[in-house]
Amino acid sequence: MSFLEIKNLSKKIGNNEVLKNINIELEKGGFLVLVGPSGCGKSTLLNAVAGLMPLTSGEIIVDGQVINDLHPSKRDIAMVFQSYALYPNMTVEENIGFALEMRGVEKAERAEAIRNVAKVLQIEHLLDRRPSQLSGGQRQRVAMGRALVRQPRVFLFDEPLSNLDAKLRVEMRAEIKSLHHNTDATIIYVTHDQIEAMTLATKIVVLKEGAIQQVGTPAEIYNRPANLFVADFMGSPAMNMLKGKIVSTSGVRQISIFDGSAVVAIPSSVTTDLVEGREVILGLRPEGITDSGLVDPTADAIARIDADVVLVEPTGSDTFVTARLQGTTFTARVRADVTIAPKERFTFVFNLDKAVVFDPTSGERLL
Amino acid sequence: MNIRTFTKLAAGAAVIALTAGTAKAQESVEVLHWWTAGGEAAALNVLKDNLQKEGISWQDMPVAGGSGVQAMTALRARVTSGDPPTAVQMLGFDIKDWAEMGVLGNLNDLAAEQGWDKVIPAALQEFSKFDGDWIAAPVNVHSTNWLWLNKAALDKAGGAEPKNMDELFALLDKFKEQGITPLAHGGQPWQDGTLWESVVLSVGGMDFYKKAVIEADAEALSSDTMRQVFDDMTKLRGYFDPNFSGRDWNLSTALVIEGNAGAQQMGDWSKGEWLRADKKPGTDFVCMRFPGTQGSVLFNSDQFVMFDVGDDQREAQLKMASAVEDPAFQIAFNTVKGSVPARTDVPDTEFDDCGKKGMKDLAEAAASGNLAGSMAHGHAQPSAVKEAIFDVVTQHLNGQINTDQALERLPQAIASAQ
Amino acid sequence: MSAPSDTVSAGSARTTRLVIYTLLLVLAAIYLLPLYVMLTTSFKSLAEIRGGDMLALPRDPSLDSWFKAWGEACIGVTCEGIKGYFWNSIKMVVPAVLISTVLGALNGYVLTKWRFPGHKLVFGLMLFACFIPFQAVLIPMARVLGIFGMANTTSGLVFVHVVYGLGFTTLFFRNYYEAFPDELIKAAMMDGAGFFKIFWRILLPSSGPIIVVTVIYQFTNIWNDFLFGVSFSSGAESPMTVALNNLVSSSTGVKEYNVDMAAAVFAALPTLFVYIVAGRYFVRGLMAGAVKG
Amino acid sequence: MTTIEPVPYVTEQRSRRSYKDRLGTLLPKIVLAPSFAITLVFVYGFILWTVYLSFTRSRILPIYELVGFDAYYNLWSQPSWYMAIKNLAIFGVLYISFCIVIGLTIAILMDQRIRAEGVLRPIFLYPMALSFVVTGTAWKWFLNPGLGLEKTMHNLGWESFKFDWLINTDMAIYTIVIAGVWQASGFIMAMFLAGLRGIDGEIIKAAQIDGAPTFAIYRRIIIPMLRPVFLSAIIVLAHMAIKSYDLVIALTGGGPGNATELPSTFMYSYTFTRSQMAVGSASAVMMLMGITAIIVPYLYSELREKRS
Repeated sequence: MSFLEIKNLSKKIGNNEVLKNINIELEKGGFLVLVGPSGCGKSTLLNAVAGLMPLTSGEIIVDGQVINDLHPSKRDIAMVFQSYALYPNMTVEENIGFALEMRGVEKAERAEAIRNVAKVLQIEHLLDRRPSQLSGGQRQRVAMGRALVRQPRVFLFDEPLSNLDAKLRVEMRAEIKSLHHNTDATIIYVTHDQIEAMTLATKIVVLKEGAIQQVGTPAEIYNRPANLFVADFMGSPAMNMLKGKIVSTSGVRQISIFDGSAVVAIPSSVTTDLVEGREVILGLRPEGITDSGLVDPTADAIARIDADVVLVEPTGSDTFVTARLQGTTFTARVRADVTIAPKERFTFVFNLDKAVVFDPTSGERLL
Repeated sequence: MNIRTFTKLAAGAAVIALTAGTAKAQESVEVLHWWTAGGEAAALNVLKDNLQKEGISWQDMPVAGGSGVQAMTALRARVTSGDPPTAVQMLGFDIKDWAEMGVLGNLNDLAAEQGWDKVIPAALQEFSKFDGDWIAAPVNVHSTNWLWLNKAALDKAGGAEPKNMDELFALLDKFKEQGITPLAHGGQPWQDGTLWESVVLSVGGMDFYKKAVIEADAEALSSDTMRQVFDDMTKLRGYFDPNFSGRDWNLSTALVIEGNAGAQQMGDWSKGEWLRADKKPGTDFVCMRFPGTQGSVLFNSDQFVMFDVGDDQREAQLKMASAVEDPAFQIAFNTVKGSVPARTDVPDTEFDDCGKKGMKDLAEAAASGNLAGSMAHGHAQPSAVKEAIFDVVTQHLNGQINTDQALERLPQAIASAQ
Repeated sequence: MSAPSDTVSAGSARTTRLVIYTLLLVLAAIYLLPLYVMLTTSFKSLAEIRGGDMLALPRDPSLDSWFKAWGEACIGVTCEGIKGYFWNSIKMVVPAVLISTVLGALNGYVLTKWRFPGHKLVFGLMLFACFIPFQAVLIPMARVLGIFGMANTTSGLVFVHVVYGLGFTTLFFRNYYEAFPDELIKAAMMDGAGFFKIFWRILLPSSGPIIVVTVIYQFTNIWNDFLFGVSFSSGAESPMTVALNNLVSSSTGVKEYNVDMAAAVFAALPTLFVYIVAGRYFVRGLMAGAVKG
Repeated sequence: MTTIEPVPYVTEQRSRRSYKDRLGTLLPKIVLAPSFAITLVFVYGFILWTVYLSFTRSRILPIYELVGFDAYYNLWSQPSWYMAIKNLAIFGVLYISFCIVIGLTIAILMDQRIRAEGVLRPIFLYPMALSFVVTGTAWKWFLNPGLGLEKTMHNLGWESFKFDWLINTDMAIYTIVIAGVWQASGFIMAMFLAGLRGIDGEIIKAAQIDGAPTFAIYRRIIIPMLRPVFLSAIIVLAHMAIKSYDLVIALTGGGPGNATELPSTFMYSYTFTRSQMAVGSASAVMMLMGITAIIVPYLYSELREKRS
């Protein structure tokens, strides 16, 4: 049985159903990331687990115990807030020790626990400062320290890195990952940043308008998105969505794209029988469209298509190219040293092994 | 603020709040009054000292301002809360109003024992008794139709006391020529009203006063006589100094005392201020009936109205009432205050010339039927009507309405207030 | 906000500064005039007041009228100055300010951080209380005080001031706490702090600016109140303003302007002190939420 | 940030929940209850009481026998009530506009990185600290033509100077305005100053880069951004204008004549000195209706706005 279980959870605010029949399971030591656009209900779900918001129906079970009716402080769950929510009037030491103090832990014991946590987070030299005297990254560490010191059954993180600058964010991300690794803590983590989701999670839940779109490992979510929404949301730049139509060329069914300018093989991810004339959407991530020098030699199905270059965006390691063909634009990822300039005609290689196919009306991926 | 000190302060504050205001002596009287001007307060001190000799402590509750305006508010609050003061200084119709509310004490036993019925004039008893019961102890009888003149200025102007309105205007003109303010007046509604009632009495005589003011006869109120009254008021306005507006009466008196003004129309309490300035009647100042009103007296009587207090305070209350009617006190008080005793059996030997004249005038007026209550001091009409008259008089005197409008409005205002 | 600095030439900038300072100084002088008149008059002799110029400095400054106002001036039949009434006011103001501030803080806390259906209505109703004309409540209040046995006592007066101060204190704290992050409350709740612990340990220590504003506001209003003072207290227990009114009217034939003014300055000292010392925090506190914008 | 309202204790009633938890749920309401109850009784209860009295014939003390609209007929037949309303209109409009203009002007001047701000600010603020019971004597003296400003100017040699508004029935209401503005404009200045300090400096910088002169920056950008402060200031001033009482009593006592009567002084005098408590109550009801008409729409929009 799972360590953390959310069963048929629903939440209504007024007539508005903000969470619709949520079911999630997480093993002990798992790292669950809730991801989705703002307003999708991910923070609400986190607050519900924390006990900061009453449920309309459903159950939350931790380690076999139903915790629905427990006060937040009695759930043995710690939370790191987006704004860190450090008590401005207390020193770092007092901030970290506050929860222990509220539980009536002896002063000496408290000091010991605080010191241990501070050591782990390398904030020992900051213990006497107040939050206003700390940098963003330091505050973040203190907020984590406040959660860690309690040694809770479950950690909740509410977009903890969103207030940090890009470099620090990457650093802290790595730190959270190693912390998870070292402590084997069970974590639920909310973010709208899909890179965080990909790097940190053992399990990702994608939410949209209060409903779960897909649950899976980062690889599953990335490579086999359940629908157009997930496919579009995860990954940056976003997956290319090309309108296509099933055609039959000498008895072999293929997909014609770019208004018939190109015809490619049906990806191997699809096993359904696709009848001729059916409209589909072919999804292919930018790394599936490359220059000819970057073609995966193991690929089974590739297609070479010429298109007009519109925009070139070097990132240093690679170059993203936006190109247009028959009024449809797509993004490709080519080697950094390829010479390519706007307005040129360039030959792109489409790796159809990485492609997925969606039904345009339901948006579901075709299996 | 530090949290700990905050707690301590809050706790301390709560203690202060709980312990404050519980001190109250056993034998004591609490007296609400507005005699805060120098001469008045000095007179009241006589009563305070007398009571203290009997072991009764005096809790003073002075509420100054506007002839008792604030005092009446405070009184309402006290009576409504069920904790009235022992005695309250009050005038005329206010006493009746309060008596009707059934909140006053009863002094019948004391009055019978001391024979108040015989020694207190009937005109006063009208207010001191309600439904035949004694409810108040009259302190004095004031009269309002007086004119106070600076002797030096008067001598300079010929020395003749004016006998009627025309002579008054002539005298005021002479004062003007001397370069002093002819008529010192304080522009407050009750002072305007005091002046007006004297003019009514002077122009129309006692019968007209009774008809117009006491009976509020609509015809009399808009008659030609009344027109004359308002015209004369306008004329008098021309003799004021520019700073009269809102000035307290005693400050106007001071102007006359110092010779900066020639005359003041004011009640006899004005004398207290002269005496405190060590001025002598006849040599430094002249007290005379307002021109044209000799023989008539408009009176008002300060009374200590006794409220219905608990038995524990009852004895002290009776002692106070008794002390008020003590002839020795009546003399001591009234010689300082400028009024005449409320008892008719008090000899006038201790009084100065003005006091003697006041006592004589009062006795004569009472005998001839020329004694009437002062409107401006609540002895002619209830306060609602009184204030309505003030409204018209004061707006007219300040030029907000003309005589025609005043004559039109006066009966209307009185009717709507009745 | 930093004021836009003029980017024009140095000479014209200097002229602008000159105009600004001149304007401010002239305005300041006008504002100070009444206080100046009160102060200078209190140091003058009566003769000098009568003969001299209202705006002139005292020729021969003397503290006599100050001593007289404090300890000798006559109010009614007693001539002990205003010192007793000064303490009456203190005894009334301190508890009234503290109680109303504490209640206002708690109300603001509940109305922003522990919301319940209808909290806006409750707040709206409490806020409207700020606008009721106090003359209208004198009589029923007197009755209620009488029933509670608090008529004519300092505690009664404290009660009245707390009742009619609540709307303001609640408004101040409510607006301030509205901007206080909810996440801090959530964090404290998860840390195991209860209702009062959160208030005491988290909110209150951060409420400095608004406490200053509230205390200043309540202190000045209650100290300066005349209407309740004259209606619900009496004689020797009256607050300062009532005594001052009596003193000013307790004139003998000659109005002792200098004593009146000295007494008025005494009555003004505590509030002046509070404003001058805490004025800076007042604007800061207004910024922090008492005023929106 | 998400705008989730914290609802700390689970609200559904379940039998499992302990007594302590239930107490915890109720605690905030218990804390608020006394204040709310006090408000209901001492504000709304008393308002109802006043309304009731206005339908009686109460004179010196309350009489609880209903007689209908007599007091209202009486009230609206009093010339001085019309005077009071007219005066309130004059006073209110001038008082509010002058306070705002002067307060805003001083606030803008004070916001020019003034060196002596710490000294100047209390000077503008202090009038708010003083009641007119305290400053009334000085004001009366100052405005009195024979003693105050007029005399001083004459002494200084300006013989033709005339300042007799205090005793002039047409002008007396303006002296009330002067003193009222003197008292309240500093407070309004503080509100505007707080508002100015709260404006994001980058917006100003942007405007400067766009080449706007200082005056235009204030007129086009800063002052429009102070809109909420204007609204608060108007509400604060409007209610102070309606409640103004000490001011009039200290300066003119409603006179000369009834030239400075305001509804608040009218109500006080009818209730307490003229023993026409019913009429006084009727005027109080009128005042309350006036205040309600101003405040309630404001409160409504204020509290509505926050939801979105």
